[in-house]
Amino acid sequence: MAQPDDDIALRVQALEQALVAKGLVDPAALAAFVDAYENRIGPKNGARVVARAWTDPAYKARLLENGAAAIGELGYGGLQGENLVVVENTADTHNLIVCTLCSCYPWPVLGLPPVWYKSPAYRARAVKEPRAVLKEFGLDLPAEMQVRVWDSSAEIRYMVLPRRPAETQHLDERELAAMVTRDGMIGTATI
Amino acid sequence: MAQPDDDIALRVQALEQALVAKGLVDPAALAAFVDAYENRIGPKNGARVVARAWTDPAYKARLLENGAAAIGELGYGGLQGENLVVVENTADTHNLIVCTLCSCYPWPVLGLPPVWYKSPAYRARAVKEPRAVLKEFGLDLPAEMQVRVWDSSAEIRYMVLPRRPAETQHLDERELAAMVTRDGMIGTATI
Amino acid sequence: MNGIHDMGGMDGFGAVVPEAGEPVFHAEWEKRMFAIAAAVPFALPFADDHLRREIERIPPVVYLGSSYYELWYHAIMALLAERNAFSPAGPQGANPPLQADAVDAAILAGATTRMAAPHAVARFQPGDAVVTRNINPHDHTRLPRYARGRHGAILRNHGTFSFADSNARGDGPSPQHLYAVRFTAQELWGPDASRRDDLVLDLWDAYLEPAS
Amino acid sequence: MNGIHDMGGMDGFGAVVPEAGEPVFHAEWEKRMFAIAAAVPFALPFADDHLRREIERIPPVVYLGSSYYELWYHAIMALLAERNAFSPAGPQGANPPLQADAVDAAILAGATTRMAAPHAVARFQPGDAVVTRNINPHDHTRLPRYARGRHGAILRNHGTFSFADSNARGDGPSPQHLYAVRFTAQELWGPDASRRDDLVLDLWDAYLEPAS
Repeated sequence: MAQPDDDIALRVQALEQALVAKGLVDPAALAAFVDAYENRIGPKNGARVVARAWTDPAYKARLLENGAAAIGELGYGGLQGENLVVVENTADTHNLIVCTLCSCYPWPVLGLPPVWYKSPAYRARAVKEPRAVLKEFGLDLPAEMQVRVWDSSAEIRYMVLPRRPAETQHLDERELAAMVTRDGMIGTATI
Repeated sequence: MAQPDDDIALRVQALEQALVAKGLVDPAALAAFVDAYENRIGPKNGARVVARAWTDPAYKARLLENGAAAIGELGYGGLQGENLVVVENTADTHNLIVCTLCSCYPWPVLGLPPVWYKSPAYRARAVKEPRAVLKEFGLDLPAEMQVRVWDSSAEIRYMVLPRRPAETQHLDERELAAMVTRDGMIGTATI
Repeated sequence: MNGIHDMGGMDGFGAVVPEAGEPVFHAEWEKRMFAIAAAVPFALPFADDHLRREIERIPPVVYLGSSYYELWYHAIMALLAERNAFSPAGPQGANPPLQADAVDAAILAGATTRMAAPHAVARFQPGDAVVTRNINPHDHTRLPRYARGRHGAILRNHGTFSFADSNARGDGPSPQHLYAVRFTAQELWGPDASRRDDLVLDLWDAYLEPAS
Repeated sequence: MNGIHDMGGMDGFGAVVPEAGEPVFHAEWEKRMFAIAAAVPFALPFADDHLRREIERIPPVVYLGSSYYELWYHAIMALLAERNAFSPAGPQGANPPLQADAVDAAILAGATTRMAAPHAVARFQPGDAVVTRNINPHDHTRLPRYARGRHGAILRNHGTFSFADSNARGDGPSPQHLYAVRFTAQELWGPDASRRDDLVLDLWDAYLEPAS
């Protein structure tokens, strides 16, 4: 397994050098992109959005009305989230996000997607047998709950607004945000 | 490229030895199967069937009515041809055989299929863009001719009866058979 | 199952490239693998439906990276494992191996899947308009994805045959009528396809519904 | 195109397996490849539609055997070749490279594909019954195979967006209305699917016809 990895590493290095030589990229800008997505843009952003929506009904209404604008209020937005739609889990409906044709994902709120989200297994199966996939994530939904899958294969990026857990009245927004997982905002977990 | 080949060669050898040890196959029987399909059962059989149909109208009628029975008259039949249907090319219609789900093929008359017939490219494309595939075989059919594709994915095996070329009245059945190609009986050639 | 084997209508595989010389076999192991697949069912009966089921279970990246006889190797191994062929107690209920002098007769006898089915009703007659069902079973089926939920017409009734879907999943042959069904190229591939061309696919009764 | 990338509804890929620890990147080259793909379009403009078109052209066996950033490598190389980026005369019409201190602002600005389209007519309203067209283009499309020729209902009009099919094949953005369209699970996957579940797919106006 080491061989192909080494090979692609060399080829990417050569590509970067050629692009720099041609004046098409600045190595420092590459480092800035990596830093942004490795250290700042990730599911913590989405968790803050969710906690705000749980604690501020007016914000929640704005979030469901125009997701992109509402995450902008918290300073998030841009690449792969320009047209964000937030879909709400309810007592009756559980939402699940996938992109079958590639791996579209709401970067500003969730960061870069995990490997499994990009895997053929998830892309192939989430649309046809979402309940079987959810079971593998430990989520066995009752038959009377509707599962709605969002195949975000075009220009909209989706994020799930999970249901606020019971008995969390005593928690503040920051404590609530700490409860929210990335999988909860994809739909492969309830929170 | 040698490595995987050597590997499968070893594994097949081991499999054969295990099967012999368990009394499930006789090595001499394996050799007999190979001999039959390498040396006797091949497109020459189909060519004889075609030439007979071209020269004997009553045989042709029987061939189109019940392909399996008619090839049996010439001593052919059995495995992968138990239910053979022969389809006739006409001035209006050109036929093409494929099996998209695996590589079903009329063994008694054509022998074992060539590699390209089993390839993803042929299986994927013959049903959707038969004319483009035929062009790659050098066959550019006029737009006014109908192309009918037979996807033989179930229990029937198909063979094409090509059109007898013009100006072959002087040829006898054996000479005609020598003109018939395997591709003509698949439909990727006219004869 | 909607596996990689169900590739009718896919793009991306490039040109169809005939090979030079086209030998029947390319190596000694291909000969032996072919013959093993031909001979084993005489000792340990299995149907093509079972071989295909196992071929279809091969992971897509292995499937696409393998030659045809390599796929047969994987499938035969799976079938042999299923029958415990290599366990110390050996396989149960095996017949004696086919002998060399019986091979030609065995080839000529074949192994038809045509079966009498006195209770099977032919729901369709030649000329009838039909629509294929949109089924997506996890198990083996011979209704390809490109022909699901599509309108066609019965061209011919081939008679009654063992039903691959049932047989492959171990529920017995359950024979039923098999029809040649004609579809226009435009019905299958849309308005950019030729208006003149068509396609014929053999489909079992259970795959079809009457079209209004 | 009906490439291997269009895998919605396929079987055979096994279980969904989350990896331990889930690092954002797994190697230095993944970081650089991601950043190259993010940075290059500021110098040599291309749209995601073009990147996707090139990813989809990767042969299936390579596609399935590659990690996601390897696919990006192949696609970026193809786009750079198309623009003659590495020819002696260099690429034509390139902008200066994005500077490090402009990266955060560039990320936040994004690159929306939403476009005004004063002449685009919304043929459908929320609640309208529609049927997807059965198109099978050789080029890039965002209408997956599993949703062709299927009946659904308009859930929402997202507004007008650059049309991926047109943009990817170099015919310009041709913006048109994009709708969220709801399909029942049974419509997509047949009677064995849940009667309760459904799926929403974003589809451009050109993919849809009114359903009677």
